[in-house]
Parts: sequence; C-alpha cells; structure tokens
Amino acid sequence: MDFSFNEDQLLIADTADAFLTSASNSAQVRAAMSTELGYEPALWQQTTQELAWQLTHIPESEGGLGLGYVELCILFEKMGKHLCCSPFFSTVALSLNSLLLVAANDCAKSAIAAIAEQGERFALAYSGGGRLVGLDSITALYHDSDSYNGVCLTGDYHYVIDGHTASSFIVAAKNASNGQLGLFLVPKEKVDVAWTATMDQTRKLARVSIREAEVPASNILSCDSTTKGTFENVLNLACIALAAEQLGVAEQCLSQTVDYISERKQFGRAVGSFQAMKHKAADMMNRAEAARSAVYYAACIADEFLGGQPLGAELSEAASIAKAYCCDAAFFNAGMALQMYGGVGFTWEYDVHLYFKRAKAAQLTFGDSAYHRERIAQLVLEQIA
Amino acid sequence: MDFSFNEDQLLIADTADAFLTSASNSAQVRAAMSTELGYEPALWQQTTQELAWQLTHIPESEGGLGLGYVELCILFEKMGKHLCCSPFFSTVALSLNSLLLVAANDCAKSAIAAIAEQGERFALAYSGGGRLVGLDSITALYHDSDSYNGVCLTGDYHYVIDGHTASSFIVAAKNASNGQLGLFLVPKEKVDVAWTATMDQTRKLARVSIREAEVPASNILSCDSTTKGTFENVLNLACIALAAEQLGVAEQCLSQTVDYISERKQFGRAVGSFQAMKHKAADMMNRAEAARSAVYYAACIADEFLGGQPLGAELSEAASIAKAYCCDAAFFNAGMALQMYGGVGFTWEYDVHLYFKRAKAAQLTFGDSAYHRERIAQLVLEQIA
Amino acid sequence: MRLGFTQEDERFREQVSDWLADNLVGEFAKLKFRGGPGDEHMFFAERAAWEKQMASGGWIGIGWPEAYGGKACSLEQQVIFHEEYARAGGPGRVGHIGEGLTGPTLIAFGSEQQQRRFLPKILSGEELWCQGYSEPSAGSDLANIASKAAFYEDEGVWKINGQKVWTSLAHESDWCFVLARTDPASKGSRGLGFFLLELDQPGVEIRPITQLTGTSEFNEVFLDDAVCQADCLVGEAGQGWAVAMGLLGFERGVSTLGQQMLFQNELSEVIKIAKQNGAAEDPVIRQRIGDAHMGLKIMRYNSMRTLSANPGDGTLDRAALSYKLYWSSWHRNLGNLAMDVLGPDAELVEQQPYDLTRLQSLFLFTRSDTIYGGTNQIQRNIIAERALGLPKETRGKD
Amino acid sequence: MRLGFTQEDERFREQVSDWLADNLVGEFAKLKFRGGPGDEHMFFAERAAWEKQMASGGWIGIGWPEAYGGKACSLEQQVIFHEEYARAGGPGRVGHIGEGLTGPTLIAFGSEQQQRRFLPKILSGEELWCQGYSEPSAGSDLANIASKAAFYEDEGVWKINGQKVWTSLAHESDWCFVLARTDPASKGSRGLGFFLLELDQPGVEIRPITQLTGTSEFNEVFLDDAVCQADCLVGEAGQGWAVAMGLLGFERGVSTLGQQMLFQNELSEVIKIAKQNGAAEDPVIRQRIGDAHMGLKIMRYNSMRTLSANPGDGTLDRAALSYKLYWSSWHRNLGNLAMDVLGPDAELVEQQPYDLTRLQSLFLFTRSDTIYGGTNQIQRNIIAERALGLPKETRGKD
Repeated sequence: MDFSFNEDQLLIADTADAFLTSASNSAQVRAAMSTELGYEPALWQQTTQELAWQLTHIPESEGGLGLGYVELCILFEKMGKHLCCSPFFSTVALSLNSLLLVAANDCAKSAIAAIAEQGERFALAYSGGGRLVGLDSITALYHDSDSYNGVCLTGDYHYVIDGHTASSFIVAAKNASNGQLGLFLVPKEKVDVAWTATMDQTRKLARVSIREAEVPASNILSCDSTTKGTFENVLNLACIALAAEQLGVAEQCLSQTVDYISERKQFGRAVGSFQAMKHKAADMMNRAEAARSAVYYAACIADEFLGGQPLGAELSEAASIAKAYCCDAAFFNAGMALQMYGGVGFTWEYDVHLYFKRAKAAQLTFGDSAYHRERIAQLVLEQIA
Repeated sequence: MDFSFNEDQLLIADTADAFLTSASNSAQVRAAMSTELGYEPALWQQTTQELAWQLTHIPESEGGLGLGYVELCILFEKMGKHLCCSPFFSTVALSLNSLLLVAANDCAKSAIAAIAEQGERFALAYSGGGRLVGLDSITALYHDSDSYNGVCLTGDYHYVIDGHTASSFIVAAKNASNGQLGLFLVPKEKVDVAWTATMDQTRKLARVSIREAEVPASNILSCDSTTKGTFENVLNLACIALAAEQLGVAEQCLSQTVDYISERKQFGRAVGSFQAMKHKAADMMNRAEAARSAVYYAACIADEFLGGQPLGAELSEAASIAKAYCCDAAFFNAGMALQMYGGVGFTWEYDVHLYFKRAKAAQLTFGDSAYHRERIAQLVLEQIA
Repeated sequence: MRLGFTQEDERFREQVSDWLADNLVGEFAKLKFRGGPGDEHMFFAERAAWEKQMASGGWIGIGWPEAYGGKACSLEQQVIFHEEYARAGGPGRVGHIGEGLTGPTLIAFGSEQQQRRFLPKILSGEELWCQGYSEPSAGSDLANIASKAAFYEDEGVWKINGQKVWTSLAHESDWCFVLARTDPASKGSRGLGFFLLELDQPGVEIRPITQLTGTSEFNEVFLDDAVCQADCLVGEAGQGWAVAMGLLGFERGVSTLGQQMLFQNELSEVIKIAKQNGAAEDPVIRQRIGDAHMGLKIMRYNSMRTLSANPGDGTLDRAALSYKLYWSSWHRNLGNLAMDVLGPDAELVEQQPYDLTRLQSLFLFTRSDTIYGGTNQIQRNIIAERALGLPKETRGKD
Repeated sequence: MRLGFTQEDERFREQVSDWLADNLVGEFAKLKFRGGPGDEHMFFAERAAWEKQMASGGWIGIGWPEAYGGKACSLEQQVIFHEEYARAGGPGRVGHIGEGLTGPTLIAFGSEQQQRRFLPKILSGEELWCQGYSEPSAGSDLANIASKAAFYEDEGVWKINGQKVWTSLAHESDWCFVLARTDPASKGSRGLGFFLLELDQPGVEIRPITQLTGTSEFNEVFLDDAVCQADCLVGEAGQGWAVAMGLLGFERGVSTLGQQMLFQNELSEVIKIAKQNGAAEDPVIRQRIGDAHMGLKIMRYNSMRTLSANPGDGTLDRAALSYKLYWSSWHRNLGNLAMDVLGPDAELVEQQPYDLTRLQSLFLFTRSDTIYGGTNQIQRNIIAERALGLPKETRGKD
C-alpha cells in the first residue's frame, strides 16, 4: 500500500500548477468567462497540443500516454484550483471516458483519435432536464430506421456542458419501444444548440435539440444490454473528475482565506488571530484534507476499474463518496471564505464569488449530495445482512 | 398582541422556581431517580396538595383554577430546569389533558375530580412499541363484549411514562373489526405493569400488559369518530408540555455552563474569555431564546384551542414546531455543556449528564424531530397552492 | 400573554391596506415586491416618487412623536403597518435611513435648528439619506474610523477627508451622516464627530461597488475636503460615538415582522417550485422545507416577544440581541434551499449574459446578510459579552 | 499510488489472523470485542492474562527496534496487525500505554539502565503502565502542572506531591509516568521533570472517577510524598516537557486502521438494527447511514494517506493533524445515530438498575472523545497555528 504521489505525479502536479498560474490567472479567467464561447482558444490549443493533457489516460495502444486516472485527477484538481475555463472537462471527463469504455468500437476509436490528435472538442448530452439524475433523466428516444442501416433519434437535452462549442456529440437516448439505452455519436451539423447562460460563468451549459436525426450504424457507440452499465460508469468517472476539481476549489479557498486573514487587521490584530477565525480555518483544512483523500482513493479505484481489477467493483461507491464529500467541502469552504473575507468577498472584484458559484454549480451537477448519500446508503444496506 | 408574561404569570414562575430550588436540588433528584418509584412521595404530596399545581388549567367549573396552558407550561419549564422527578407529566400533560378533552363524559369528570382532589396518579398507555409514532404505534385491540355492556381489551404497551406507579390508566386501543380508536379508563388492578429501567433515570417508563380486560361502558372515555382527533390533540398538548420542560433544560444548561466557564481558568484566563467558548455560549443562548418563543407561542395556541377559538386550528403546527425545536435546542445545549465543561462534565458527580440524558430521551419521545419536521412540511405543502 | 390585535388595531390595519391598494397602482404597480435587498438598484426614480406618494398619505414617520410631525403610532400599529406594507408588495423604501435613523437621531440629539431644517424634508420624502460609518479599516472594528474632520475657523465650516464604504443608496441620496475624527490624535470611540453631510458637492465622489451579483447597491464614498457647515455637527465634537450608538437603540424591531413577510413570500415561491418540479416529494427536501417554515415561524414569535417585552429604553433583551444572527442564518439557508429545490435549473439565469433570477439573487445576496450590520462573529461576541456577561475579547496592543 | 498490500504483507496478515484465531479462545473467548473505550473497566484480570499471552506470541512491541527486543515491523505490517487484531475482536489492550508510550519514550530519552529495567517487562506483559499528565488545573493547558517533585539528597529519592486526574487504568497498573515540577519557582513548560513512578506505595492513593455511564475507567491519583528513585527521572530535571512532547510524536497512526475496524463493527450493528426495526426505510435515517459510511471510508483513506506520507520524523502532516477532530466527531455522530435508529427503545437499559447497552455506552462515551487527548477546541487551535501558520492565541497575563 502506498497512498502518496510518486515522483512523476508530483512533477505533473507542479507543472500543471505552474502552467495554470500563468495561463489561467484571475484576469484570464474573467476574460474567458465573460464570452459566450467560454474559453480562450489559445489555451485550448496549448493544453491539447503542447501539453497534450487529453492524452493522459488514453492507452498507449490508442496513441495516448497510458497514464492513469490519478494523473488525470491531478490535472482536474489544478484546473479547479485555477478555475480554468476550458472544454477539457466535457471532452475528457465525459466524452473521452465514454469512448474509452466502448473502445472496441471502431466509431469510438476514430473519435478517440480525433480528440487525441486534433484536440477536437466533444460534449455529452443526456439529460432531458429537471431534477432527475443520470439514467432517469434521459428522455430522448430513438428507433430503428426503416430506410437505412441505423437509428433515428429525437430529443431535447439540457445542461449540456460546453455543448455550444463542441464539434461532436455523444448522445444518450432510449429505445422508443423497449427502453434500452443507446449511445450515439452525432456531429454538430445534425443538432441545434443554444448557449444557456449560467450563474457560474466559468463553466458553460447549452441546450441541444435533435429532431429525427439519422444516425448510421457506423455511429452507434453502444446499444445493447451493457450500455446502461457503461453509461453509469461514465458518470461515475465524471463524478470523480468533478470531485477532483472541487478539491482544488476547496484547497484554494482555504489558502487564499488564510492569506487574507493573516493580513487583514481589525481591533489592532490580524483577524486571523481571533479564535473564531482560526477554528473556521481549521474546519476548512479538515474538509480539504478529507476531500483530498476521497478524490485520490476514488482515482485509484478508477484505475483499478479501467484496468479490470477486482477493486474496480468499488467504483460506484468511491465515486459517490468523492462527489458528495468534495462538492460539499468546496461549497463549505467557499462559503466560509465569503464570510471570512467580510465585505470585500462580496464584491465582483475579488475572486471568492467565482469559487463560490462554481462550487454550487458542481453540487447540482450529476446529482446533489443527498442523491449520492442515498446511493451510498443503498449500497451499504445491501452489503450488511 | 401582548406576548409577554403578565404579573400573575411572573409570580407563578418565581414561586415555582423557588419551590423547586429547595425541593428538587441535585441531591434530591439523585435520590429520587435512583429508586424504582422514581419520585419522592412527599414532593408529590406538596405539589398536588399544598401547591395544587394539577389544578392549574382545570376549569373552575370542574374544581380547578381555570388558568391557562401558558401557566401550566411555566410549571413544566421550571420542572425541566430542576429535573424534577415526578409523575406530574404523566398525570397532567398526558392523562388530565385526555380527560379534559372528553370532559362531557361522566367517567372523565370523576377521574378529573380524582386528580384534582386526591392527587391521584394517572398514566396514558398507547404505544405498542417500536419506531412508529402516535396513532400509528397503537397495537392494542378491543371488541364489544357479548357478555356485558362494554368492551374487552387486550394489548401490550411500551414506554408508558410512570406506568408502574400509576393508580389508573387511560389506554388507547383500536376496534378489532373496524380499526376505530377508543380511549378507556382502566384501574391498575386490571393490568400487569413492570418498570423498564432507562438511560435517563429522571423519568421512569413501564411496560403495561392487558389481557382480555373487561371495560364496562361506564369506563369508556371516548369511542367514536372524534376519538382519533382527541387522541392526536392530547399528544399535541403533551408535546407542548414536553417542549416547555426542554426549554427549562436548554436554559439551565446555558446558565450553568456560563457560570462554569466564567470560573474555570486555563492558560491564565477564564476559559469563557476564549472566543470559541463565547461563540458556543452565544449559540446556546440563541437556541434557548428561540425555544422560549416556540413554547410560549404554542402554549398560547393551546389556550386558544382549549377555549375553542379559531387560532386553535394551529395546534398541530405549533406543537410540532415547539416539540422539534425545543428538544433539539435542549440536546444541542446539553451536548455543548458537556463539551464546555471538559472532563468534569463527563463525571457522574456533575449534573450535566442528567440534563444530557433527559434531553436525548425527550427527543425520542412522541416522535423525533425528523418526524415533526415532516409533519410540518406536510401541513405547509398543503397550505401553499 | 395574548395573541392577536385589538379591534382598533385591526381597523388601522384595514386603513393601511386600503391606502396601499388604492395607491400602489398605475405608475407604481410595477414596483410591487421590488427594490428589496439584492434588488435595491432597481427603479430608483420610481421608488423616489413613491416615497413622496407615501408622504402625501402621511405614512412616513408614523412612529415619530407628534411634536416632530409624526403620528406617534403605537408599537402594534407600526408592526401592522410594516406587515401590510410587505403583504401588499410595497417596494423597498429609499427613504428608510432618513426615517428610521436620521430622524430619530436628530429628535434625540439634534439641535432645534437641525430638527426644523431636516425633519420636514424626511417626512415629505424630498430628501433622502444614506449612512457613512464603515471604512476600509473600520468594518467589524467600527470605532477604528480614520476619516478626519477639521474645523476651518475662517470659513466657518468643517472639512472632512477620508473614505467611506458599503454606503448603500449613496449615489441616489441627498445627505449622508458621517462619523469622522474631530480629534486627529484620538483613537477608537473617543474624538469622533457625527456630521450631516450634503452629497452634491465637489469634495464628495461616489463610486458604485459591483457585487457578486453583477449589480451595485453599495458604494464607496471618497471625501476630499468635503465641506460640512458648522451647524451640521450633531452633538458636540468628540461625542459622535455616543450619537451613533444611541441611534442603534432606535431600531425596536417594528420592521422585523414586515421583513418576515418578505421572507414568507420568498419561501412560498420556493415551495411552489418544489411542488411543480417534484422536489416536494423528496423526503430530504421536505425536511428542509419543514425546517424553513419552522424557522420562520419562530422568527415571528421571537419578534413578537421582543416587541412585547422591549420598552425601547435600551434594556438588554436576549431575543432582540439574537435576532440578527437568527434571521441572517435562516435567510442564507433559504437561499441554499432555493437552489437545491431547483436542481440543475438553478444555474440558468433569467436573461443572458448575466441577469440573475430572483432566487439566484436571493442565494447570492443572502451571503451578505451574515456580514453587514455586524458579522455573525461580531454578533456572537456581543451576545456573549452583553447578554451572558462573559469576559471581553482581549484587544491587540496597537 | 497503489492500493492493496504486497504478497509478503498479506502473508504477514495471515500469520497474525491465524495466531489470533488460535489464541483468542478458551478463557480468552469472552474477551472478544470487549474492553474498548467505554468498556475499559471490564474483565481486567483476564485482559492482563491476555497481555501475557500476546507477549508469548511475540506480538508486543512489533514496531520497536530489534535492539530493544522489538520486531521492527514495517509500518504496513503494524497497520495489518492492528487491522487483524480489531477484526478478530481482540480485546482492549491493558498494556498499550507501556507499549505505545513508555517504551518509545525510554528508547528515545531513557538511560541504558532504565531501558534494561523497564522494556523487557513491557514486552513480557508483566508490568502495566498508566500516564500522569493531566491535573485539575492542567487540562487543555497541559503545561500548567502544579505537582511538585523535590529531591531529598539524604534519602537519594524524589518525593512528589500533587494530584493527577483522568488517569485511565491507574488502579490496575504497576507504574505511572508523571510530569511534576522540579523547579518550584518555574511556570509553564519549563522546570518540569518526567518521572517513572511505582504505584504500589503508601504515598499514592488512587480513587476511581465515576463517569456518566455509571462505570469507572478513569481515576484521580493523589500523590502525597510519593517516592521516586533517583534513577527514575527520565532525562534531566527541568527537561520533562521535551520528553513528554517527544512522546506525542511516537504515535504514527498505525493503530488508526484498527480503531476504524472497531468503528465499522459499531456501524454495522447500528445498520443491522435499522434493517430490523424499519429505520432503514426512513429516508432521513438512510441519509445519515450513507453519511456515516462515507465518513468512515474517508477516515480510512485519510489514515492510508497519513501512513504513506508520514516518515515518522515529526514532519507536520495536515491529514494527521486533523485525524483526532475527524474521528471524534464522526464517532460522536455515530452514537447519536445509534440512538435515533433505535427510537424509543434507545432508552431501555440492558439490565436494571443501570447496566447500559453497548450502544448506550457508545452514545455516552463518545461524548468524551471530543474532550480527552486535546479537546476539539485545542485541536483546532493546533491546526490553525501549526498547519496553517495563523497567529498564536494570546495568553493571559498571570
């Protein structure tokens, strides 16, 4: 058992942090978030071409670096820390994971290559809107086509992360007659997309509409009894990546707040010398530390899962634990930061609100913490006789 | 609108407090709680004969003082504050209230007189045991007797407050054929009782067993379509009385803790000068104050209800609010007290644990706070279109 | 103890609600439920006109003594007024600082001349006020005022230099009351003056502060030789702290029940959404709805108790001291509940690029509730020291 | 990062579990899952015998260096030992203070003579130890020791006077290490001595403290000219604080995973009851069960991280610093959950008049978890100051 970063992982963390410190500073984040596009194309170019971050956990056989989910989570953590505005999450955590899990499929292989080599931006569309989560939220329908070899697909998709700037879509839909889930590759030409502006401006959402789209058989990623499980595991993996981002948020809120309260004076003392402040900071640290443990354990389990190892069976549990804990920790820490900054934290000028909004958005993405706690309870209640 | 005590009420509060300060001090509480009986007969004698507290809200027409539920709650608050060990709660908050709500009944009238004049001890038995609350917890059954004018009743009752020392019982049972609720008066001769020792020693519980008991028609308190509502209102009134006790607990935990941390020194300072301690004490005070508002509002509503006024319709809501809030406040404050006393609070010698145990017991009596919050939510969701 | 109001009070209630029903129409109709916290930047001109409308109905200063132009309404009637105002959706008042703070301060501490000069204009809705206490270095440590006021004998005026912050409505107000140091060598609460400062002058620059909502309700006010006439000092030079603190005593909680009416509107909106989108069937959300309702009810009971018990003589009242902490925490939780009830829809703004929905504004703006007017930390200190008698916080050595 | 253990470690695990399966039988069978916190008063004589059984198997001091009679097991193997011990229901150790605290302290700070005298008896399970730090006035302020030690040249002994408190197992132990003031004029952490004190002597009186559970695990120890031989002072007179603090550094968290195994047993019991009595169908209880499980899992991950990262050289590690606060809060919540799952049945004791059930003991005893070994308040101070570098708490003037 060795539950600490090795030298290579430490190097990845330092490099990513250094890069984002200069490429995703407050001014750059604010510039990117205020556009509809939502990211800086030059940054995307750098991360996918120069740094080739999207290759991280693609197997070497598919042209990737063959590293693991731990390494990927290191990147997500740093992106969260720097609030990096980028379609990296939608492309890698959602779409690439979907493709890797159906990798035997030729269609998936070429899509993986498009991401790996051209840095193409993908989005995953599944939810029909509302409070339902995951599989339950899918309302889009497909049916086998009479006129060609393939399916015909219709649906409205909400909350599609970076949907309005993706060039290709992985979409989920249910068979109109038997309800079986299918995952399909759809180029942007066949969909209508509209940006839906959000409270958290650092991550963009879109609405995607598909009307009687012809999806040829060659674009079917998965459409059998395994698809449901695949889709659920995609969301599990995405939850872990999101949790990693939120670890970065939690940690950054802590360190910025500690800096601020060490400087800010009231009553002739640094406010950080007041016990009420110190104890709050201690609580923030405890949450950040626990979040770190939860994320990296889940990332290790993701590697076990991707490698077909027995511990991979823990994926759902580890993902729910990481998602629920880290999102709550980030929101707690961001809320505390707002409180401890006092008035200035409430201004647009300081960055605290950006973290706070991001943290709330993350809580509401892929099911809130109550959802995941219930999911954990279900697993536990089944386990214990 | 005048939501403050009048002169008479202030006098009742002061008198009760002074009496219990000398009649229910720590040594006296510990002496009473360590017996199976659970109370000091001389104290019972004093409260029912000299002070005649049980007369408080009995109408003058029935030989009572004709005061209100507010006055009664003042007494319960002080009894909670002093952890008074007494069958007053079972006799007055549960049994007398049941009798008053069916007062037209002759059987009830004579039972009221027995309480009023002889200070007889009554207990209410209804729950068949387990986590179900109120009406849902009743498992005892009755059926009309073929051989005499009355019903025949069988049931096992759990958690009967002061059941082992009561001389009469009011018992709830459901009609074996149609499920309709009935309330019956049963003398102790017809039941088997056994003390069930409890973690909170300051309030005793018993198990009561009734096997094919003959209940003559003259002992039927209520047995028609109104009985269910009556029974629910008895529990509502009992919840308010319990909440009043817990207000006393919450307040006493606060004031004792403030005294202790003002005295106790560490690091060359009174520990009460540390912000962490001060802020906890402030949180305790806020809860005690809110608890006070909740109790006395509910007590006013109880008076409106007992007087047949329109605001009486708020009884369920006000009772659930008082029950949930005050029990949680008392438990919070008692837990804080334990923490703030440090090691000594953990000893048998100090009284903190007595309050802590009493508060936990109260939380679990008449439905826990989650139960009452759900009940409130139901009411609210019905109200708002 | 007695719930409910007298028949006379109920007639007064009717009078208020009738007037509001008759007047909150036409050009004013669109102001309904607008201009509250988080929305204070909206419809300013219209709300200023509404202030005059209120004045014409005689509804400003209803709690002031009759000798000063007020109606000397009882506490109950003031409560009723605020309740009915909120129920009718009366807009956020732009005159509330003048009515609630400046007026009572001048009545208690002002000269007869100051009273004659300023009180009528407040009652007529013609002059609007803002408050200038906080400074960048005087937040929680309010007495740490750095602004300086110097008296120029020759010109017969005070000149004030410094910076005020978190001044709401400054850009729309005519006057501001300002705490500034009259004794430059003093520290803390000694050596301060309480000034009435006209805002429309070269020495005053007002810059809006953009909040996390993207809107502006607060301002920075820069004072660069801002001129204040000699007779605009309230009380003596050096006694400003006593005046400022006296002012805090005037808030007797009559507006709290009105505030709670607004909270009820917000909670009802959240519950309606929950019923629409299915959240109301989620047992965890139901717990939170039950809790929110319970919390608001108890807030009301707390206020009723405070109003009944507090004779306004500065007596410490525990329920009153805990009110700020109580409502601000409750309101913050409501903001959070609103988002969680909405689920993923919570993220979608009203209109791009960044017009927030009412509930988003609530969610974000309630984060300031636990900061302004004394942070939760300061509130707990005050409670521990004043109500519970625990030892004072040790101060730094500066 | 790598989960799971090596094959060699897994073989070690098998060895441990086999030995436990073979030995935790017969007279020792009834000790299974007994003697833990809240139950430390039970079966003392049997557990003392078990300690010798452990010694015979060579399982005491497995982390000690070989030169001192230990096995020098790797961190992983120590973890495995604790896990298997807990899994098998190994009873609460009566020798853990000698093994975990006295031994490492003597190895680091003791004289060769002290090491030769005491270490073998610890390893053989023959001599049991308790610790004498806390005093009535030295709780959170541990350095505020009032006990005094004076050296009597003629007799060649130290005599100690004072009172120790919260000394667990004192009435069953042979020796106690005691902090006492060698310089009577000193204050705080200076001027202390670290003494090895034999308990069976006239100058030592031990009085059990009855806890809120009605049972006694802790004691008061009154020292009235308690005699300590000259060679039983560890380190120099006046340097006792450094010895005592060095001792704190020895806890490297190897026992935490074992502790968590006990927690898992407790949680599983609660869950079983929930399934039996219907609480498991209550969505609010389900949330809390999910939360408890999540919390315990993360506690495990935290420990794994601490164990992997902590080289035992005293490096500050954030996850390690937060461990006490984390587990004690979790455990307290579990106690509460247990009661709420049971509902009204939670009140019924095992046997009258006051034999508490296991879960009642858990509920009550976990209330001390957040106090002993540094209250939650002290833990937060330590974290804020050591890990986050925030300014030190101001001290009083005495």
